[in-house]
Amino acid sequence: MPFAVVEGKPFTAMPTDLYIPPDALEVILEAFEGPLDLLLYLIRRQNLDILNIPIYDITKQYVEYIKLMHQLNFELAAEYLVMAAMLAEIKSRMLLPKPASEDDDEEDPRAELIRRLQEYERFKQAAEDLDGLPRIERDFYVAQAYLDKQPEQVEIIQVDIRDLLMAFKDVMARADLKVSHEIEREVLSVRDRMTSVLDRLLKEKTISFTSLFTRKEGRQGALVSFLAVLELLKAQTLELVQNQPFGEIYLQAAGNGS
Amino acid sequence: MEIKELKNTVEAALMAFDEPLSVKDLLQLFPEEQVTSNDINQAINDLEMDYADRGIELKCLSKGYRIQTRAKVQPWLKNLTEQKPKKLSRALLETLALIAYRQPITRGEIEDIRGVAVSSKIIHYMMERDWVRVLGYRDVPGKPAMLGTTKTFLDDFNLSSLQELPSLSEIKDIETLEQELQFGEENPPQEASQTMDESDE
Amino acid sequence: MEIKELKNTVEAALMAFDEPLSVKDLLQLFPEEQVTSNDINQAINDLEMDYADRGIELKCLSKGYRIQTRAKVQPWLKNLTEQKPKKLSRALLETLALIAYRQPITRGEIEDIRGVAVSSKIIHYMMERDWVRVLGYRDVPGKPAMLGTTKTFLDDFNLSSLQELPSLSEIKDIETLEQELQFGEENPPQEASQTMDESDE
Repeated sequence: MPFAVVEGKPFTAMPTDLYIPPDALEVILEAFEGPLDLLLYLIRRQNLDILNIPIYDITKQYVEYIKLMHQLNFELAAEYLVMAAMLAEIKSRMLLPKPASEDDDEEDPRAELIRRLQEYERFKQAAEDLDGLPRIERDFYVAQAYLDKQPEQVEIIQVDIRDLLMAFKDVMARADLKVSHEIEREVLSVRDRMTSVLDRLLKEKTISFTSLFTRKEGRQGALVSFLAVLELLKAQTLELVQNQPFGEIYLQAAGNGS
Repeated sequence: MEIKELKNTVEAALMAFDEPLSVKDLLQLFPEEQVTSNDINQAINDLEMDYADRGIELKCLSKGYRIQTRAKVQPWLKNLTEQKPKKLSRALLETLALIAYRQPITRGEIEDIRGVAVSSKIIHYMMERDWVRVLGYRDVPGKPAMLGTTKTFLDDFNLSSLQELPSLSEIKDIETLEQELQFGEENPPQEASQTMDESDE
Repeated sequence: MEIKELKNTVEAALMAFDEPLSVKDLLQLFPEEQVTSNDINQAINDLEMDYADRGIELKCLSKGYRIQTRAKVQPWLKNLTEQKPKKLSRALLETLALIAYRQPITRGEIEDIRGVAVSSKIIHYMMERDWVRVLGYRDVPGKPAMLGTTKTFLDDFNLSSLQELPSLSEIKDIETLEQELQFGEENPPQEASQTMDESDE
């Protein structure tokens, strides 16, 4: 049966070059929260009793939907295919003749599916109920009065340096940046120096390049300072200026100059 | 301390601190005065009455009392905020519901019930809002984290306890269904044979 | 709109938002009603009178009106601030950690790594505590501020220099240690059941 007639020509299959705006795909994707949700939709749409689903019809509809998604070159989550396989399995088990003697012990092949559907459905409902509760900022705000406190008052805060480290580890693990997995002491000392250079710039506006290096710190210190300047330049936070060729090099905060 | 002064101080305290304050917290306001829990409760009652026809109300939450704006003024207040409060996605709400009703629950268990993978983004967002926390780790391979809700979750959803959550719908006729369809039991045949054995003795 | 309703809405708005609100801001509450600046001023006057002998007051600042606690209740409120050490939120700790380990860093970079917006409240809090400061501005569109830690940060976290920040390679040990400690002392699963019990009340 043609599903569309364009200029008198019947179409029985979805054209492969059919343009679907990316937004539409997202709508389809977001419409269902997974295979259980889709299945539940198919059941509810036809007012079927969840406890007595016609597995043959539902499987057919489900597979049709999956096929359509496939034809739309829509990348389906593996879970949808797993469900299709499960439905096919149930269907085939129901087609098998029941051994007469073990009738009592024979489990309805649909039982597990029905249990999962019901379990999912109640949490789907619970999610809606939860959304219906008055929620902060959506339905109400906390009434506050500005605490007009004296400046000398200091709150006691329990801070553990390990908390900070753990927080950093967590956030970096999430960011999943390869480079970040090893922060060596050297790098930190460069960071430290970057901060102190910027700090000096805040106070002095311009500082001479050579003043960054002191004999006391030795080669190591010089290297750290140099790397710090390079990093800051790369981050576009610094500008190097010279009053004359081969003259003294000065550092200044980016954008502060002419 | 005069009753009116006490009431005013309690009101100022409730508005000054971010967190809800319990009667015990409020008693700490007055370490040197002869103030009892009864006095505090009286002050709270009076405030509740004061706010009866106002745009604010006093709400009792899990951690204590909080003054908040009433839902009826929200349509006007909304005009002042540029950014709309984020709509929670269905995926997030379903995950949150599972954590709220089934805590402690692991991510794997959530995925089993929902039938799809739980995105890390969702878990992260709920932790960021301090609605969900790790309660511990299950002692099975992989040591999966067990998730549960926080008091902030209760506060933000205007609940005083988990009991106030809307009740879960019943699983329909699960008992009769089980009998009819004979599912649910893990090993019905074994059990059956065991009974037989016993009667043999 | 009735005058009393208007006053209640203005009051709720002043209490709901962090920032002071000007008469112009407050007029935006009522885009569809026939409300004039005069009406707003009238409401503000009425509120000022209501608060005359209360623990809160309406203060007119450069940016607008703000409801704040009165100096006279401060001695009592102080009793509570001192009792309640604030625990740092996860969002704050993560932001602070990124600033400490990755300084100089812009807010945008923090948001990129964390995947969520950094609230102004957090930055503001860290600046107020003098843990974080602006080191300069990056010369790219928008001139974002580069954040770094301060000496106070080092002091408060008991560090003599940034080099003393634990390196990431030390984490493994801490993690195992942490788990042992946590499980020995705090028993998180018990805590979970406690939360549930409490909510039973």
